[in-house]
Amino acid sequence: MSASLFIEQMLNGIQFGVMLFLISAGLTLVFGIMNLINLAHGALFMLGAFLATAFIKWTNNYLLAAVLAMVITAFVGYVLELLVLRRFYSRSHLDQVLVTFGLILVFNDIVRLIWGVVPVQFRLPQAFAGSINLFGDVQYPTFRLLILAVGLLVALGLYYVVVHTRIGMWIRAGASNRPMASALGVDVGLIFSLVFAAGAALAGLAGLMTGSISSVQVGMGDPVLILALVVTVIGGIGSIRGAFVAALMIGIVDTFGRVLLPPALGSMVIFMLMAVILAWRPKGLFPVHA
Amino acid sequence: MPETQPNAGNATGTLLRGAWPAIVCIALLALVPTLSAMFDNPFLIRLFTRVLIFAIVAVALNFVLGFGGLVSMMHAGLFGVGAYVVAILAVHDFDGAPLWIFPGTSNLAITIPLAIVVTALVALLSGAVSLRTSGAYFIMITLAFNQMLYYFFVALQKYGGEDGQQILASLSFAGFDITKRVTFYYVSLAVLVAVMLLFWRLVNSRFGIILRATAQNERRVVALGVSPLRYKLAAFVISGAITGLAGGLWAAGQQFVSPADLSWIRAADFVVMAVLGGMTRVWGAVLGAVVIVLLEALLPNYTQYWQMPFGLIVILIVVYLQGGLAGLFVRDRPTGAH
Amino acid sequence: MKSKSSAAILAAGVAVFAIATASAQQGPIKIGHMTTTSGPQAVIGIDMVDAFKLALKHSGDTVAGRKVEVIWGDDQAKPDVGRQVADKMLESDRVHMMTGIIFSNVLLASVKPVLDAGAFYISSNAGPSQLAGRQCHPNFFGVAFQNDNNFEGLGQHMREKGFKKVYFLAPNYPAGKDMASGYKRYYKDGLAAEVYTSFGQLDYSAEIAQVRAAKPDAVVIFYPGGMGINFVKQYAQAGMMSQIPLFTGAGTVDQTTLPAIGDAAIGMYTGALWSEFLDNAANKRFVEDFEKEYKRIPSGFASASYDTARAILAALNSIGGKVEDKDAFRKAMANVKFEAVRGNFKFNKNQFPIQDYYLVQIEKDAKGRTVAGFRGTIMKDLADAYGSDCKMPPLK
Amino acid sequence: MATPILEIKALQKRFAGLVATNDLSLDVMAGETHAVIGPNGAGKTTLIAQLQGELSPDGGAIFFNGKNITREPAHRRAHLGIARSFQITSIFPQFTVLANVALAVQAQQGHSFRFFGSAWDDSELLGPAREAMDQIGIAHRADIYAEDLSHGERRQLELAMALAMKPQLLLLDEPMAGMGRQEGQRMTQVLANLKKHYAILLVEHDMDAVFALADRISVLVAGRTIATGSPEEIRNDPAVKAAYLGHGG
Repeated sequence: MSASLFIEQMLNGIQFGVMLFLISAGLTLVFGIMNLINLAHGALFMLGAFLATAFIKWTNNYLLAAVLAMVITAFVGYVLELLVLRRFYSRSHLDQVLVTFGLILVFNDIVRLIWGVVPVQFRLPQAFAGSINLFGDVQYPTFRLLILAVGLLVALGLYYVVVHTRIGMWIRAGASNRPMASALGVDVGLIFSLVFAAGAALAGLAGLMTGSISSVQVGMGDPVLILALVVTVIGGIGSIRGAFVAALMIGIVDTFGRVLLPPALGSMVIFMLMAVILAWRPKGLFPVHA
Repeated sequence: MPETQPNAGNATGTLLRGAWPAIVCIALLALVPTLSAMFDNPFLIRLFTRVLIFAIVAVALNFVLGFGGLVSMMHAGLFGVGAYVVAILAVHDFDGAPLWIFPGTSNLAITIPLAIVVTALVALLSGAVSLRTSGAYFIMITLAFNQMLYYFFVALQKYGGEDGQQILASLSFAGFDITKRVTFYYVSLAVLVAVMLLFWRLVNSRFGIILRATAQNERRVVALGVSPLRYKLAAFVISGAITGLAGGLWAAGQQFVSPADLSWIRAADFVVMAVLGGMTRVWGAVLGAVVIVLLEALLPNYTQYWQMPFGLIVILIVVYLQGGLAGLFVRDRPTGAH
Repeated sequence: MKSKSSAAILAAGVAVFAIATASAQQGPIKIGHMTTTSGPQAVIGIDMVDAFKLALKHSGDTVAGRKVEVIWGDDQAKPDVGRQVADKMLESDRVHMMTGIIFSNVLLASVKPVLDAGAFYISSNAGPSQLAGRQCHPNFFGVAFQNDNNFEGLGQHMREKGFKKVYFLAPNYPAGKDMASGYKRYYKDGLAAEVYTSFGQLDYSAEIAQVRAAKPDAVVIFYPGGMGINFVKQYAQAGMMSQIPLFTGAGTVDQTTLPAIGDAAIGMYTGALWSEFLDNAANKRFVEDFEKEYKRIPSGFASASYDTARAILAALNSIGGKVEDKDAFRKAMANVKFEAVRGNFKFNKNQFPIQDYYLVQIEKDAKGRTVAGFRGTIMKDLADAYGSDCKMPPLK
Repeated sequence: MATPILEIKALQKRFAGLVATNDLSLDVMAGETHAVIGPNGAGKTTLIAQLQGELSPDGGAIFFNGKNITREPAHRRAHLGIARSFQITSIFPQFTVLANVALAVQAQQGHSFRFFGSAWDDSELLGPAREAMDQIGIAHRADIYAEDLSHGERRQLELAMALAMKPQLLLLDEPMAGMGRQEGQRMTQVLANLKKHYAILLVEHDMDAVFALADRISVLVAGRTIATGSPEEIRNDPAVKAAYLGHGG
């Protein structure tokens, strides 16, 4: 492998990793703060992508469509939390897995009822549709650079909000000791609803960013969900920092694994990595103390 | 079958007390071939054979899930290992080519025990690694092992890869042809009953008590002077071995195996069966298997959008029926981590 | 009371099948149509169902005065589900024949009980090499193609056009290897690279970077469904379309995926066994009526499904609808005469088709839709390579 | 009373910079009840956890019957004869009271790899279990599911389980916590009884109980003992008064 190809593949790995981080950020946020395993995260991801395509067609403005799609996905998440998931915070993880598994099936059929089974087109704005020359003869898709930038911004933003703001303090207080936080005058129920909505918005964002480079179709969230779970678990459930490191690690390992290993092994490499890491550190790379 | 506990006036848990739903269920299942002949619908037997084999897996899974608190997402993988052992040996028998130095065989009296042993070994190795973790991490690491097994069989191009492997050799059990539809049905039913009895005994044995106690309060078990890891691992291996047995039966019944048998969706289906059936009873999982297999077979006849009602049913049962379906029949206590 | 409710669950299951059984006497001709109508691959299955329905509608749902009843089934793209649905159709619905399966692995799992039961399987898509060769069977007809066919014409075309260094990518599963061997059979020279990726892959940036570094003359892909959408979009976004031409055989970039790929695919060359612009009367009627009925352009999958239904109906018509006479039906199928929407069509000795192979190019039509523009016939009378392995028992 | 059953030498434990156990030394003689008192956060539960084996110390040593057990895992220590009752009740909620205690008996016997034969009609288990329940006075609740017990009864069950392990040393972590006055008095009664048969390390906030039961008392402040002596000596120790009793403990 030549040096420039190596650099390009490294960039591909990092970009794929950042995309994985976008996909798993909402999942690990909800998991870490509310102790809720939300398999329906993949469904919200799909919803974000479909809404974005619809709004692009309607408004012809990519940015506006992206914002609208995120807002509506957040709202759907908010309603979902209020109607169903709220009562599952205190239930076992197993019950959470089952109920959100049921939600995946329902969401898939709802999206199919609305948009049909034919994959829909995601039109990119002209400025991002092509590629630019990075160095030598390496052309890099402009949109992937945008994904890279958005992913890094989300990572920094989440870090800032959770660690350095008053809202973040309330969130952490609510997560570690609900009654105590309530006693301090924090409306924990509202905080949790908002965090869930924020998680949904992140899922929607990931969906619309990923949808622009892949196919937007019913069930697109299912394979992505597994990847997101792998990232979350390797990073340490609930750790934003862990998710970021794990996502980059998987992105790079997967990219080079696909290129260098025989295909059967290449598809296993992520799962082998996960088994090895969990055997070595049973609570992930950055365990969060409950 | 009740999972008894010592009890003043009646320290001896009788066999039948509280077991009647299981007995009714088995009796009804035993009637299926008769009903099938009555309605002249041989498909009924096939459908319920599927119910029986999945029920064996669900009961075995529930031993670690309901009683051991271990949510395994790799039972589809273990099921597939058992199935492939039977299939691969049958293929070598048909082709006449030895597998390395071993001749192939279509004798289920050899291949099914072998399926059990190989699956138990896989369960032992993967369990030894997985049991280092707990909770959600355990769910995910077993899922990872399931995917590894899945891709392993996809990579086995010699045995059909993604296309799967047809069994063309005619299978027998030490000379007896048990693959005829009705015979095979009753064989499967007998295995299911035997497996239920086995787990009922296990659950109430000293070994089972430690396992159940560990699921409720592992820290206390350690303080009592017991290191739970060995017990969890043993339970995982036993559960895996029985799942391998079911896989072997599956291959014999279908005469076809493919990596799709190991898909993680199937693994989730098994968990759904165990939970919906009711985890605190050995026989609950049988109800779960009946309902899930029938729903999956019947709903698509009514609508293309059958996954929505299926999903809604799952959600409603989880929300409103915490003891699972078994809870409809006997008053029960919820289980789960505390 | 509680034992009653447990009994009720079982009884409900039993009752439904009892009703479904009904009588199987001299009633309608029953065709079991099982395909994938749920999950991500449903787009193909639904195209096939719609085309099949259209063909029946064109014949008024009857043949030779006898009613034709279709029992629809969903295999969910899972072999074991397919096996179960096939069993149900044979034993509960008592179908005379089955059709509709998309995927080779589902077909291989499901076809044995069909043939063992003495029923017919008329394939409208999957055509695994086993069934064309050593395991060919008098009751099995492949109307669509033998899998390798999809890339054979393309191989010949690219050899003629002088592409020397060809880079081939496909998912790592048997159909992917079938396509590669089909391509190589007529391209003759070896491939510069043959890369297999994992099934259902999302991101192809690493593979595309490898392609760019290898500097081939052309890239050939076989990526059905969502994988094709992912690859073609990412290939175009990387600015590769203008650098290294992208080719594919039949069944990758068509009307099941084009609406989602959009402009990214424009200019791409594709091998095909059918095109919406083929100039024959049957095809014009098919495309027009399909668009009228379903508000979209049919895909190649739909065309094969339509041809399958029409072949079945024509064969049945020629024997007066007497489907119970299996020897007669088999003979009628083997010699069936109907106007196929794909143009020339006849069965080979192994009961797989001999047909023409076309080249199409993705372009925009007058209404601004992306379509597969017809560019000409590459091969005449293409037959598959496995027929010589087939010892088909003679017709009675 | 000459030989110590438990000897703790210069024990150290830190949590992320916070010193929980600081050069702590202490012993419990055979047959003695040694109480450890101290304000919240003094490191009492951390000490118990290190003695039981749930936490491992960063430095120092623990000797049990003269044997260094500092690196022994928890389950092995239980077999040597150290039983712990937890500060926050730790029982098996879905088992009956009898089953909870029988489980402790089974654990003590150490024959748990028996796969067949119902454990529930095994007199080897039920006999000793009933005995332990009698000793604590909870035998009449044998068939109640543990999760249905009152708080006081759960604490009693904890004790019964500890006894069923046939221990030589009981580590009791606040056995009276959360109990009403009457329940507390009953528990003191029970403990006074146990005191005759076992060596006990007692952590407790209820000073009446401590002074009634303890042969010796150690006062723990910020992870180290500031005084050890008879109840009388402790009552009159000015340092203790200042550091602890003065705050109205």
